[in-house]
Amino acid sequence: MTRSFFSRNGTRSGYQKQARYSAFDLFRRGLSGAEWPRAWRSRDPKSSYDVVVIGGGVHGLATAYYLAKEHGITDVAVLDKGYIGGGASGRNTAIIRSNYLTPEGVRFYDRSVKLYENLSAELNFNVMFSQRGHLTLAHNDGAVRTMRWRAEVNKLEGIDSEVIGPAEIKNLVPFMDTSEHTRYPILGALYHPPGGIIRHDAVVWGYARGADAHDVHIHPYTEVQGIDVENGRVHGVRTNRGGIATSKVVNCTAGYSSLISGMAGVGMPIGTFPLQAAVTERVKPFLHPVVVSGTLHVYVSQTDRGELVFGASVDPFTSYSTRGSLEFIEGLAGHVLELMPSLSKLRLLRQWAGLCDMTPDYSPIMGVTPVEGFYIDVGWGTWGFKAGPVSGEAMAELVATGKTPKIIAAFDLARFAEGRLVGEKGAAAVGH
Amino acid sequence: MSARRSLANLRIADCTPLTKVFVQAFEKGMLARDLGVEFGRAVRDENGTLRIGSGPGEWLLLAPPGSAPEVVERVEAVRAEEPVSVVDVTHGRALVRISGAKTVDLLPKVCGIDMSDSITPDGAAFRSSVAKVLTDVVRDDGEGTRSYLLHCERSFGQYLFDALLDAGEEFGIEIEGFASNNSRSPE
Amino acid sequence: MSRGALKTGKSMRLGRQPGEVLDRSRQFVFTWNGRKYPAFGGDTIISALSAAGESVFSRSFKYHRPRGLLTASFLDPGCNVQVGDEPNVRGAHRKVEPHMAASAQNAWPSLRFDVKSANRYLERFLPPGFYYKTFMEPQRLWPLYERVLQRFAGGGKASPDAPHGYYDKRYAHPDVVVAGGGPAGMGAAVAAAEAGARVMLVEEEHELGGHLRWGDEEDLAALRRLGEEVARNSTIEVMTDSVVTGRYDGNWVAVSQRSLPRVEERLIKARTKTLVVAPGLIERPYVFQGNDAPGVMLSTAARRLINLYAVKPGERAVVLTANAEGDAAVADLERAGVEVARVEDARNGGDIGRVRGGQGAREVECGDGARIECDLVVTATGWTAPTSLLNMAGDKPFYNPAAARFFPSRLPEDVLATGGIAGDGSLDELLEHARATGKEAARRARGIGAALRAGIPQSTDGEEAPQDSPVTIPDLPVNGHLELFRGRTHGIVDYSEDVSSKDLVAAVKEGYDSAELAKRYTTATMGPTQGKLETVNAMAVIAEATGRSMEETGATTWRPPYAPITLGALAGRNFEPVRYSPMQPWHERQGARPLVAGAWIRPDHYGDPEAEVRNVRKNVGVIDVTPLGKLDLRGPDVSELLNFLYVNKWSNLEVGKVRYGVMCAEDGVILDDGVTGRLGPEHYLMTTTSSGAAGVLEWIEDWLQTYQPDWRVHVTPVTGAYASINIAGPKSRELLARVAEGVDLSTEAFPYMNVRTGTVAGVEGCFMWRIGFTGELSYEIHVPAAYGLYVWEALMERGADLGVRPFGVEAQRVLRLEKGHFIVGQDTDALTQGFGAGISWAIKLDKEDFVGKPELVWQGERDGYFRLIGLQPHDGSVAPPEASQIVEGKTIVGRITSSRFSSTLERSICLGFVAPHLAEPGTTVTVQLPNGERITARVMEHLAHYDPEGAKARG
Amino acid sequence: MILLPCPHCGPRNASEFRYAGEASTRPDPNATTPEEWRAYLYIKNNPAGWTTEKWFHRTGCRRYFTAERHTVTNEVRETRLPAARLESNS
Repeated sequence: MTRSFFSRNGTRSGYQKQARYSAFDLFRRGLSGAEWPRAWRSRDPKSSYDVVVIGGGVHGLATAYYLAKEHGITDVAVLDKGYIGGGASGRNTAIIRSNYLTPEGVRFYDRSVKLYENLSAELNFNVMFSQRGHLTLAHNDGAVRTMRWRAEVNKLEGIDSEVIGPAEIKNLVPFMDTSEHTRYPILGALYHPPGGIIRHDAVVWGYARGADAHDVHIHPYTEVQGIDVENGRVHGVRTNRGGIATSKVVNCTAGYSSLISGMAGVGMPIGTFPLQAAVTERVKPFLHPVVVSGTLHVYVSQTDRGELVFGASVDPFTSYSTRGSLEFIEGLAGHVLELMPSLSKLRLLRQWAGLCDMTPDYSPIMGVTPVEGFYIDVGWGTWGFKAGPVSGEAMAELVATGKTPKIIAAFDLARFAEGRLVGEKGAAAVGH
Repeated sequence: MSARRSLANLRIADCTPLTKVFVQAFEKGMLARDLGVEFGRAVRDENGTLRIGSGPGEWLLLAPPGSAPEVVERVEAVRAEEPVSVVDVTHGRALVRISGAKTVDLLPKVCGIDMSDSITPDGAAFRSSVAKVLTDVVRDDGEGTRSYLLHCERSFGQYLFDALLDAGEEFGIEIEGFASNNSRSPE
Repeated sequence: MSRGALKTGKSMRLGRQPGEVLDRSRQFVFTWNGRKYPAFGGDTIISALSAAGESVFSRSFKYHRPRGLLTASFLDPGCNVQVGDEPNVRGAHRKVEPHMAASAQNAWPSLRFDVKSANRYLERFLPPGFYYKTFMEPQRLWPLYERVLQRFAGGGKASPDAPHGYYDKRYAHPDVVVAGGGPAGMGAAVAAAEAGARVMLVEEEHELGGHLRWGDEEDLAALRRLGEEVARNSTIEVMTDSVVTGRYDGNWVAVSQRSLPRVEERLIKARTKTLVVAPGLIERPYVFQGNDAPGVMLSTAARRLINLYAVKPGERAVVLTANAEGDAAVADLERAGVEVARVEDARNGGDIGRVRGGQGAREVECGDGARIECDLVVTATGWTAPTSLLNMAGDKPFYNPAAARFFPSRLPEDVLATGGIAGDGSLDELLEHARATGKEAARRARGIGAALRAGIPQSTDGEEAPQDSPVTIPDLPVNGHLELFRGRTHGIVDYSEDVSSKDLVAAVKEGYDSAELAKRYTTATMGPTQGKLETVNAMAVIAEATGRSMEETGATTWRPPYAPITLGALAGRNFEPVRYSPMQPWHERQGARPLVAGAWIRPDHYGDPEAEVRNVRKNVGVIDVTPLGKLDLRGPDVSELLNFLYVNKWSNLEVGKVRYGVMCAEDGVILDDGVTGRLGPEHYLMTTTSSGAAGVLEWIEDWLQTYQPDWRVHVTPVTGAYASINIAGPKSRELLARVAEGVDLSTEAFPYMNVRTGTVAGVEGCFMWRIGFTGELSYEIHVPAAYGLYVWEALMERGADLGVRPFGVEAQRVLRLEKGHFIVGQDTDALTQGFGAGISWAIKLDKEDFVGKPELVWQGERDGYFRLIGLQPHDGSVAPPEASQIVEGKTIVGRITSSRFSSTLERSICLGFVAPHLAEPGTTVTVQLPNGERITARVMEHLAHYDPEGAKARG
Repeated sequence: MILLPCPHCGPRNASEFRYAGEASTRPDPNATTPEEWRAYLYIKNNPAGWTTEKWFHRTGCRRYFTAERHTVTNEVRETRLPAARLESNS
């Protein structure tokens, strides 16, 4: 069922009739000069909500959207200390894929890909999901083995993934140096055709608009400064815009998740690391698939506008700084030129950093905590954006029903104390 | 003094055959007092051995080729109270000397340490990354010519030598043959 | 079409100008879109084209409108051109060279006629973010829409054949870096140098001087004086056509240096003690309808054209001026013979309504409605302070409405600002400020330098931290300036992104009402100039649309780099260390196929790995195992250390014996394995895996330095000190006996798992270990490295009649698999704890303490873990590829970790990792092959497929 | 790139060092519960502010030391040797 919230036009209280986006509407308004209405409303926070979601990125907004749309819980506030989508959601390199190593990982991210495939129609907002294929290069036989491992698990889970050789790689990416005598010869790659890139801001805005249509309140520039917990239960949050009473708080933050959890007294197996990214100037499209090299710590894709978007592994030490570093772009450029030596005259235009909450097993932490009413959807490392829709869907179900959905059961917080780590680490040097 | 010595502003020589002995003891123990050189400095002793304070509680002794047994013996003869280990690493390390005025232009291409006289004067020793290889560097000027000894794990030696040649190309680097006395060690 | 002929149009070249940068003695031709054009030495691509009467240099990103010259500088958004295989060359900055082949970007089929310019008639239907509102359905058509959108991607073309030139990097440790070589930068540099500092003076343009260069006689005279002062100071390193691209944590300053003789571009990484930011000011465009038509340019652009390049910018001009620069432009234009049809003085209410003209300005509608025909419109409406480097230093510049620009607010100790970015004033006032700033920068640099040196053991103690008091830096006056951002019509705000003020207003109304959201939604400031031309106007329009003030709207974060820098310069020489064993020349002579194993280059095989395996089983083979990690351990507490590091017991190892050990991390996961031998009472040699060597060394040092500092152990890494050779096969004893001296090799005297020291092929001090990874009788010898090649060749020569052959890593993989030895990281993974790897015999939980003990205790109690087992496919001709999954129906219950066809056993053999219920010997498991086919395999009793009792190795 | 003041070598580029994590205390392996041990393995303070951590000077003196660093500004206010090391190596 697509176009969900429009087909239920007016059936829910508080539903806002929104202007529908379409080519026809663009034409009509173009002719008449009529203005477009606000995509989501601006309002003052109420003194209480049924559910408070902390974090106005893709995870928080999707959680609120599915709470309202799938479970009819519309008395929801989404709080963000800055503008919406200004954290990790707006700083990632927007790669979508589901070719993970563990069956639980594959199933989870595959659900996300499926939701993404339908998201433009669902939200009536073009998120520009471009399934141009995703290549993970292997430069040694250990890496080839891991790629095959991923491919085999993927296939058993019904995911399109295959190990391909240098000739096929060259075919997909003519700029790639696939000759044998390079410092890091390319021995093969995991090719994952459904993977691709997306317009990350559009996903945030689409969910915000969708949530607003169901009367969810979105409060940017509203910083949570404390969480009230008594007798092991959540009672409310304190913000720079006043206190909000609530019995359910969902921590959907990235970068600050252990600080927010700390406000509720919940310790986290998380270290926060900057993840840096950069773009080049525009050049005419020449690179179709997303290219990732774990050995060289680099991933690269080309946007429809023509910029190359680069990322790497997280910084080597924890930090809450989002300032870019020179050593990152130096290493990055060196490695990009190892792969595509003809790009040395291309110029780097801009660099930035986002914050990643790394967990010991490179898997998220989702579900309940020892504090009743305090839910977490955190520890997303460098994979958070890919998981936005499925996380929102699953967290909404958990908050609404009180039962942990099977699809996220493996990612519970208790696994660390119980020694049940998720095996995703085997595949990850760079896991984008 | 080799008659073939070039007058180029930048020269490189493979000095791997020199004896290299690695010593560990307490940083401020008896042996340290006997060796008489602190971390970060290098001095030449009466036997022609270059004593390098290569790390806290670590020393590297460079001596003419084939003299490892004597060098080891001399250190072991010191009756230190603390545990001392003396390991002949002659075979385990590569050693390169670069000399000439242009070394100050070459080294900053491969090493992040300040090569100015106030930070690394003649006789300074430090360990850092050179062309991304862990390297002991000793400034060991001779007769008014700037000169550096670079000492790294043997298996990286060829790579380091090539990297230095590449970096020195624009300054007209010349390769010198190894002469056992070009380490300035007295005969 | 006169492709071959020199372009002969109306020449706009003026006579010699006093400040011109042209070398008129050097005249040559280059090509533009395939046609030949004349140029003088010193011309930029665009100045030469302008001199030849061209005025359109590119097409805009979205609407494909013709674009001409706007700033005549590096920033000029309409002047990015393709030069050969180099895209996005700044045509108004790059000097033209003989035979250069330049062409226009983003225009098809030609610059003059571009079919995509039809887009501009669709403008009203393509509001900002229009693509978010359409193409949603059906989803399957999106790839098609996307391909259409991609056609509009801007920029030049990358070429897969472009060569990678000599790009380079270097470190620098100056006292003071001055970013900007205008008068203020020059003054600051001179003052700093005179105060004893080593200075780097970095200027983006090809010459020092900033705005003095295109000024009047007085300016030029001042410039000459400043130039002489700079030249007099040998401690100033002047870099032109260079730019400070970033200031990072710790005053780590990146400088991109161009126009070098032997290097394409060089990145300088300067750890400067102080940074003086003196970038001057950037003239701001004015927003009105038609403000992007060719022929509309900034006053600085007109002045640069005339005074630097001797090019007449047009024939008939209208000038909108709000400041002295505009007034000077009027004078310059008149002097250059341009008819100034009208001067609109904004200070007296003058304004421009709109400019009409398709391929170029034709007519201006002035503020009072008067229409004036002209081909040149010059605006001088104010300045943008390029505070980028200050932002990067953590400053949040504040907006001063009286001056209509941003100023620094609070700078860190190690960053100073001077010149236009700090205030206005006469040249003398500016220089006074600059000199005081330079002197203060030098003073602070001394203090910072002394503090840094204090911690460095090598440094000379000479210089003390200075006690002198801070230099008083006079305040610069701030001139009032009108807040002129947008006129009464809408126009282009971001030239490179084709974003208009109307677009920004529409975005705000749709709810994208913070500066960041509006920018992200419209992509304003995201283009090649990164906001240096556009930011302030964009803020002003957003402020206007939201009803907020400029201060409330705030400045956005300018991110590095300040100016684009090539990937080549960032990469530099790309140091990637590689390691070779002493036997590498021999391997290369024998045509060994190289295998890249971490930093090591090793022989994978010498042509026929299967034959290499057979020869080890039948005769004797030798393999170069130099990359094995080797640590020399000495001291009275080594056995205590080993007991702690390994899961097994070490206290009872006798001198002359070796033992295999496994290390687990604190989480019980297998970390590394290897053999360690006791060479003397307090002397051990530890071997590690080659990939684990560096990590294990650091791990041991961690325990020794921070956890058990009382243990008296000295560790010396000796991996490269020994060439390591494994001699394996039934004839290995015979071979070794021919070269070894002073060692009784009989089994009784030198049994399995023992070590002896002796002479091999005349080389003293070799260690011989009787161990083996292959399962055959074998000896691992460690030879002082310089003799490695000699000993290897001796073995080959002396063993020729025994059938000795080298074998490579591939044969070793097969041999060890036959023997059932696991490889850490291949047969185990990041979660495999000790018991799962089948080494329960080694784990001694009764030891008082060892790394990872609690986890192993709990794993032993739990007993539900996956296990490593030996496997043989029922069909021995099928070797399932490694990583094939073991399945029950659709459920994964294990995987193949190692698999090969064994020519020894003439069947396929595997190691696998399976769920506990499948680990029982004799169990049949199902393996799914990558092609989807399923086969069955039998779980074996032992990991070893070959000689499980170990009789051969012990024999 | 930040400068880390190595207590032995003086200030050096951070790229010469390996970050070895927050300073932690190893529980008695014979008297620990799974929860305590795994808290030692996995739980981090991860503050946005001053933190005490361990670094290894990999391409320098090859010594471990303790540093106090501000995780927002990356400012380092103190580095010191592990206390026990100082005593035993005097």
